[in-house]
Amino acid sequence: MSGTDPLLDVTGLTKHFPVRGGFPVRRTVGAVQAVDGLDLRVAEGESLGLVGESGCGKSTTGRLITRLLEPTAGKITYAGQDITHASRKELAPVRSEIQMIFQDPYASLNPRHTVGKIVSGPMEINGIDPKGGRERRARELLEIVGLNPEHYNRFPHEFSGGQRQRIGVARALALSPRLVVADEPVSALDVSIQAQVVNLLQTLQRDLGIAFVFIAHDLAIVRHFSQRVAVMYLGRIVETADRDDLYENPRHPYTRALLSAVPEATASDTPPRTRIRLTGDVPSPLNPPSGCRFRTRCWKATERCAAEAPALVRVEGNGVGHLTACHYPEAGRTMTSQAAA
Amino acid sequence: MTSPTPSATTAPMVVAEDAVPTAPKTPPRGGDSRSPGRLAWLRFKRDRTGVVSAYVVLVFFVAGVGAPLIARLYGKDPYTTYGQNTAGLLNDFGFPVRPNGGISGDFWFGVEPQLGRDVFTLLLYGIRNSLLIATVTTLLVTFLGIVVGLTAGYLGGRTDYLVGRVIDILLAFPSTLFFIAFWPVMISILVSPEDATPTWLTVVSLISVMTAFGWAPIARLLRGEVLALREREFVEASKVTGASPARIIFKELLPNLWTPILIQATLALPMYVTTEAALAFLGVGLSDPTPDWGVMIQRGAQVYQNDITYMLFPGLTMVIFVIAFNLLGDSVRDALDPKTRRR
Amino acid sequence: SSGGGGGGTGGSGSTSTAKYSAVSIGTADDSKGPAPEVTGARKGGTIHPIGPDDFSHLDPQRIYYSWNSTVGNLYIRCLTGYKIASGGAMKLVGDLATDTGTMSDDGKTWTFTLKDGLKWEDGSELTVEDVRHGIERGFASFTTEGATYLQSALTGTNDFRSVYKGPYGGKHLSSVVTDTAKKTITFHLRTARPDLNWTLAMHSYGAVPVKHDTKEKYDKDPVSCGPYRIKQHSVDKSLTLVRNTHWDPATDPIRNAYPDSFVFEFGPEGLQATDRLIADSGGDEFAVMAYSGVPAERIQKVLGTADLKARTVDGLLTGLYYYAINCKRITDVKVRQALNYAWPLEQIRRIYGGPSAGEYATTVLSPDIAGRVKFDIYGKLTKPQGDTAKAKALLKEAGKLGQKIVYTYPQGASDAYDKTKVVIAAALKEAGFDPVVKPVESTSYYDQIQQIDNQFDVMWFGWSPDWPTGYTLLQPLFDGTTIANGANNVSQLNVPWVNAAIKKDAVIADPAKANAAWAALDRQIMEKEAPIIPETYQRRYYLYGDKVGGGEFDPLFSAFILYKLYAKA
Amino acid sequence: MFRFLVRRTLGALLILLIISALTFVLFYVAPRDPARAACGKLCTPQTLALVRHNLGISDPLPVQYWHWLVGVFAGRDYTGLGHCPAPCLGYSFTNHEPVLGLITDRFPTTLSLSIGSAVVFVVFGVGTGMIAAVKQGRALDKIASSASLVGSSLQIYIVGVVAMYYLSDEWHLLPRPQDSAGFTQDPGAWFKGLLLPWLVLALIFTANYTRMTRSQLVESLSEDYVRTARAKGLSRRTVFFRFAWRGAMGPIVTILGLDIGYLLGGAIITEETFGLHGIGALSIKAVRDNDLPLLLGVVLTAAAAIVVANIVVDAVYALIDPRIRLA
Amino acid sequence: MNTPFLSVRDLRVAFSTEDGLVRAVDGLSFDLEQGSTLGIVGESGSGKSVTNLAILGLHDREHTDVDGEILLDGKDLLTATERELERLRGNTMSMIFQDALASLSPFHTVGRQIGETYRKHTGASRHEARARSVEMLRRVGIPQPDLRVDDYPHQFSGGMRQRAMIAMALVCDPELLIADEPTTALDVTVQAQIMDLLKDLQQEFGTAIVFVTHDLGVIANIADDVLVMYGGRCVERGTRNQVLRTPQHPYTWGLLGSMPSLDGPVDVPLSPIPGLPPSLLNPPSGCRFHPRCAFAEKVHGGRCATDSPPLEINGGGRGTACHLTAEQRREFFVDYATPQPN
Ligand SMILES: Nc1ncnc2c1ncn2[C@@H]1O[C@H](COP(=O)(O)OP(=O)(O)OP(=O)(O)O)[C@@H](O)[C@H]1O
Ligand SMILES: Nc1ncnc2c1ncn2[C@@H]1O[C@H](COP(=O)(O)OP(=O)(O)OP(=O)(O)O)[C@@H](O)[C@H]1O
Ligand SMILES: [Mg+2]
Ligand SMILES: [Mg+2]
Repeated sequence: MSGTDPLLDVTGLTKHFPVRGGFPVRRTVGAVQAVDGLDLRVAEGESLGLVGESGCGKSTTGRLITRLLEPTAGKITYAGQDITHASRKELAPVRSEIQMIFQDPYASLNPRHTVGKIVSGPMEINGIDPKGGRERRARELLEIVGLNPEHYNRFPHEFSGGQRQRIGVARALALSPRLVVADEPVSALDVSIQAQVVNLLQTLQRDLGIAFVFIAHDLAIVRHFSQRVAVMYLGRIVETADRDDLYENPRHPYTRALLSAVPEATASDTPPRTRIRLTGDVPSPLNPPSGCRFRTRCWKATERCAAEAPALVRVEGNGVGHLTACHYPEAGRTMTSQAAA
Repeated sequence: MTSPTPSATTAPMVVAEDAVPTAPKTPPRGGDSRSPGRLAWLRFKRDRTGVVSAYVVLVFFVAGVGAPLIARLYGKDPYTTYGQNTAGLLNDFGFPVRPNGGISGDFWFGVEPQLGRDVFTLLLYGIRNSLLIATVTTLLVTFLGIVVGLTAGYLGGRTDYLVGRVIDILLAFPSTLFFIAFWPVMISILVSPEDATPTWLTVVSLISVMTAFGWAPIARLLRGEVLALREREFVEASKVTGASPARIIFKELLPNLWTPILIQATLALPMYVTTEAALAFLGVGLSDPTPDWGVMIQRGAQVYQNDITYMLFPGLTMVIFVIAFNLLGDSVRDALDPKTRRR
Repeated sequence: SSGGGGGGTGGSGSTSTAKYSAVSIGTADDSKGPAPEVTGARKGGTIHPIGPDDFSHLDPQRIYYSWNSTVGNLYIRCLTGYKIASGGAMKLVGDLATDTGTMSDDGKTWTFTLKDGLKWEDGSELTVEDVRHGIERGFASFTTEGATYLQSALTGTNDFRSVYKGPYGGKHLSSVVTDTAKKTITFHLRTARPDLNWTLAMHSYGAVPVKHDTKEKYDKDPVSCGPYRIKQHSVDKSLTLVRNTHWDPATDPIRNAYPDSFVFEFGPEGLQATDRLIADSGGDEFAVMAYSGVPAERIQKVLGTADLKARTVDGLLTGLYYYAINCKRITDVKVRQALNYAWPLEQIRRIYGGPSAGEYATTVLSPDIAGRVKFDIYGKLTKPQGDTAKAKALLKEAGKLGQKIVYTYPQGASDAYDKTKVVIAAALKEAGFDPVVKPVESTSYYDQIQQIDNQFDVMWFGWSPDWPTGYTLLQPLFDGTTIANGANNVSQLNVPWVNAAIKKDAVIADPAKANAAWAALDRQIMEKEAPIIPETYQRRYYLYGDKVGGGEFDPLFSAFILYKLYAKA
Repeated sequence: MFRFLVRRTLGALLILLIISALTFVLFYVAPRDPARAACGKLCTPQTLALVRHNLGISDPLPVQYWHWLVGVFAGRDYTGLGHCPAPCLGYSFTNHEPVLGLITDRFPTTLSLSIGSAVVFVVFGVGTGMIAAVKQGRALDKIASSASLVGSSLQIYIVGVVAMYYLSDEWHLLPRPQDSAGFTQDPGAWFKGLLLPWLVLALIFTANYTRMTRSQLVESLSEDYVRTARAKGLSRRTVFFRFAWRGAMGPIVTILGLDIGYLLGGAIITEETFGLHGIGALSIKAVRDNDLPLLLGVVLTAAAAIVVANIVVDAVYALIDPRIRLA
Repeated sequence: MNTPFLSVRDLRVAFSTEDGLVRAVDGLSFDLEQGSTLGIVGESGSGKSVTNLAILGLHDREHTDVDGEILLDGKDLLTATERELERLRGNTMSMIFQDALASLSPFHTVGRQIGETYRKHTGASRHEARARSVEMLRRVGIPQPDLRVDDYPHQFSGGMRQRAMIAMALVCDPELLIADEPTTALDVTVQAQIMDLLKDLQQEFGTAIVFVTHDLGVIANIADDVLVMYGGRCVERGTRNQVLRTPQHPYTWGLLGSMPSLDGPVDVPLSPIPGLPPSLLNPPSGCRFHPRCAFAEKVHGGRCATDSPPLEINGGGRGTACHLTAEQRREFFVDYATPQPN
């Protein structure tokens, strides 16, 4: 993605949640290092998938980008404009361009508002008066996301999960965003419904040229949706690459382990994948391991890993734009190619 | 209050609002849209106890509001000391001459001992005044509680801390004691010594003091609710579209708090009726000649050995009112919050 | 010398129990012990008086109110005291003194001689030094609650503490002289006080042992020279008195001492105490109501039930309940008279409980005052419901129709006043006044109405005399020279002729003449100035338990005469 | 736990400090003069000034408050009455007893009243609540629920008075309330004397507990972990008490703690009704007598009871629910 | 062959609610042999959990109608008394729930919750029970079990909680283990760990497992036989290979088609099942899937909307409930399996 200016450029993004304690006077005694020195770029119209285990900081990243949270350090540049510490007022013009879709289709819609109010609310807040009025536009949006425009006056509880997620999408679209951060938009949905929503988002991305930061923990869905993928582990990005590059040539041990753990609905006579079983749990972000954060669960870890945090760089054997943060990257054979072989 | 009336803190804990009833698997039927409020209303209408209680409560409010009219039709007023003016109603000791507290065609509920006023109109006006005080206090308390609780809960940080401490202090302050110690003083400061204390001022000051102590529990409860609610994604969704804090508080959060608010209000109103009565027992609040439910009950508790009728009417009506209102509150809660439904 | 007899029967006469005590001064013989036996009395047992409040003070010099004096009677003795006959006739006799004293110098010098055999509870002898010590303590900085008549008379000033600071500086008061035999004590007064022997019966002038004076702390544990001593005191809960074995009945013409002990219980309000005594069980058979009587709510029940009624004693409270008219604000006598006419005594009394609650008052002097003469200038006995027509006419005559009247009463003290205000306001309105009812919270009531620039026109008030002569009512209430913030001349009547008459009458040495003079002044004041609206001479009923005997109403302190009670077997 | 206690205690002290200051100021805003009562019937301005001085109320307000505060922490000397050791709440204006002594003297009654009635209303309230929850929707549930409602709508000054009249005076079923016998001196008399107040007070509180217990139990009975417990083959009884009740307990204990806190602050109406000598009666006396030191004392007692109850509730909650961390 | 270990015959579960009767399970039958695993898949609300609860008899008896037969080792559980069930639960048959945090009591230590079951069924002493808890925790792979045994559930991570649940379920060496979506909420890495664990344990003890999930990938990994549920009914069943490789029911096709995979083409959209899951209050007539079925018109005479297709059993427990003919199925499946650009 070099050459063109990215739509979103995040460098060194850090979020530490202070932990208060102490005695007898309370003070900050530590910090949950939810996100720690994160670099990301999203080009116009591109979809970046962000995957990682629970608690690795994906949502926090999403909230930082949409400025729901104040970054502790780092820089967020949107369309050339530094929005790292922009106030609500300063943010106003950008607000409409960066939108968000949430994980929980139940919690993300105000149960006391009608669908129409939910969808037209953003326009009202931003003083947008589309031709034909807000209601017409809202009905249009409902249609775009595959809902009956007559549902305008209904309440969210009258809809199923998938339909609700569509309402959430319609709301995000109401401001004609250029960038949408989707925080696990389908994890709460049934498989059959999941596919409906993924398809919808994909269509939107293509037709409207919206750039996506697509957060998920399901590697298969990310593969399906994103052109580029970043793998997060404990607040840091351990590997990022173009989709095919990443899935076929994962270099970071963690990426590999993650991929190998995905159960696949193939019947038993296909050759089993090389399984890598990670042991133990993700360490606490309150007190992350020194050096490489993955080293406690890594089968290749050495003393160097404890001493020195590996930089996210293009290691030998990586394609263009494929960056890996590992001292001992895996050899570039993939499991999928192995499986296919 | 240290009075054994159910205080706000002893009110049953309100379960955090679950405004997301299980999604009906049916696709919405065409035509009418069922808002959460409408659904609650439909549920409420099906609850027979609730409906009956609602009617009983309504009767009380109608009686209160229509007291002057009813009194006019009935042909008496609650101020004239009939027993004092007309011979043969009160005996030498100031008690009604006729049996059953002097009940007669003229005096349906009998005659008040000593002053000899008409109990029926006295009770009507007493209910009117008590309900007025309780209702206004409830409204104010709820309003203040909402504003403070929501703001503190949403803004968090220093504001929240400060409000939290004020609430702590208010809750720790022995309010009954405060009432009896300082309420009369307040009155005497407010009124020029040459003028009669206007009844409205008594009422207003009574309401203000009850409000001053009353908002704290509600604010604390709502603050907690807001803390939980503001983590909900729809609040973030609203923020992402650039909504101002005020908009979030009042347009996004408030509509979701009507359930706990309503529940608190239905608990609060009968509580203020009884609180007002309890204060009357301690000699704080309205006094003769202004009719007051609580004062009547207190008086009834003193003369019951000679005139049990005089205790019965105000006492029974209050028991009925409180029960009906509590049942109504239960039904309202059930309707709004089907999860904790009593089957 | 003898005081005038009490007035005749007053009131509507509807109560058969109406009886007024006669007041007189006894002889030296009357002053000899022991006190006459109560018929049927038996020694032993315990009496349980029940009252709402604890005694505020036990230190004699800090006792003023009758409530405290009811118990003070049991352990405090003064130079003089009242010997009360069955039926209520009172005689002033020598208590510590052999007689009621010798006056000389036209009332400026008084001499008393102590009896023999007087002892403190530890067996030490009670001397005239102890009597003087009690009087000197009245000057101390902490005895602010007590009476001040003697102090003023001795120093000639109301600010007596600037003259003498009490006995603790090691100096004695030069105007009180004791002899070397420690038997006689002589008072040299600056102003003549022909009734000093009455004054000295006040517990404020009780004896205190020089050796055992603990100053402020004496209030907690006073030393007894009476028939009982304090054994245990749990503030606001209970007070136990037991026999003082060193008390010699032969020295005491006043007190009997039948029960072995008295155990006071504090807390129950009048209603509760009444209900307990009605129930008469669980130990309450030995109980008596101390000080707070049967409330209006139970009067009908008590008087209507024969065996309950048999267990009551009753009597009129000393003094007078009245409504003070602020003469500074209501300057027109006609208006004051109109108020007197209009006042609805009957309605008020019905709220108090009807005829049993007392008798309509028409005079300033109450029936138990020596020499009191009854009159009814404003026709209150014939028209107790108020003569609003006459009042209106007077008001019209004065051109004051629609006159605003700010009426005040203590709120929170008793429900009754909350009710009487209703009938008062109604009556005033009918008489052409514009009544404004302005209750004052009871804890600050006296503060507020005793301000000379207060804004009230009519104020509920009551006054009980400190001894039964006219002086103790008329002087504090109507002497214009006493007007000050906090003073008792709440009417703020300041009329030269009244002031002069009071001054003159106060020094009449002959009690009979003095009594007649006071009675005449009473009538004149009511007729010409109408500074107050007399309300009632209140009657109080007390219940006693089934096993209590000797119940008598104390005409002076308006409670049971504790020392005459006995416990039945 | 230790840290929690220390921190909360400090917080509590601060609250009490503020409340005392507030009471002080409010008291002086009032146009009352506590000196009047001690000035006698024949009060002169000189005497009044003397009394003011004696009572220590002639100083400016902040100075008075300062003296009072110092007294609390360091003790204080009173002329004539001697030294009052810390914590000194001063001497009552009216009877010159040390306020602390008056309060500790009254406290046993209040404590007996509170704890005794708490025992009754917890036993009855929780018992009927449990029955109602188990018999959800059946007749027994309805009876328990509506009986509790009637209870909660009664007023203590009516029920108390009527109960006293009929139960004690007329029918002699229960002894008349009295509190002269301490628990330590004569447990029998203590019990008999307080039985009626306990029952009446409990009658009014029971309702709350019935309803709370019921609703909490209904809720916790539908918890997943209760289902798990049944899936493990545990008997219904075990499941009910060890799991469901355990889950329902927290909020009930919270309310109980706060109720006891309020009661310990003095049940004014109850004590008035039954003529008991607890903190409540003392409060009334303090107010009626304009007795500032005593008023401060009872206000602080009541506030402290509530504040301490809060701390205890939080601590107990943490014991019941291991998920709660105290800090 | 003798009778199967667990045999569910024509199970019907209906809830009476205010809105009417909810037929959550409607004529479900299946068998399970000792030592084998039955995977049940289906969308949310298809009746999976209700089936499981009915087997353990944990449904609310007052508002639930349960019909049919559930034979465990020949004994009918539906007619068993509560006493008998108590003896079986946690002992012969046990259950793992989806939401481990909510399903573990927050008030008791993990060790106690595990040991409790053991004590109840073996009468072991407190001490023995604790030792057993430690052992179980060790066996499910919790590090330092002797320390963690005294921890409360909230002190465990999600994966550890699920393991603790498993330890609890297995403490009495049950013969039947019902696992209701035990891994759905977990990360893939943890999910893999848990599934390995279950497989190991099954191998060791020969437990029969009913494994409920809506993830076909998980099914592929663990199940021997698969049962596909839709709207409270079984629409298809067979061995894992049969169902996953040659699915016969359009619904199964839909499930497979809507799952993205790690291989396969990427630039084509997924093929979701249109529409919404059926209402059980007002289920569609005939085949419950017909409103969402792309092939309903292909059936002669529109029978899909009127007749409920029976579960045709064609040998070896293989069965499908669909009106399509065998040829049609083969034909359409090929169509379906080749994704079409949208
Ligand atoms: N407001 C907060 N205060 C303190 N810690 C927080 C806060 N929000 C998140 N964290 C912590 O930051 C870390 C990252 O959280 P985040 O929600 O970003 O994870 P995630 O990758 O989105 O996980 P999941 O897949 O479970 O949604 C977690 O350890 C979380 O506990
Ligand atoms: N107690 C009940 N009362 C009424 N309806 C119920 C009850 N329990 C379950 N249901 C209904 O039965 C149907 C089947 O529920 P069940 O829990 O078995 O679904 P499931 O297949 O386990 O779904 P999921 O994958 O979401 O766990 C649902 O429609 C549910 O709403
Ligand atoms: Mg997240
Ligand atoms: Mg389920």
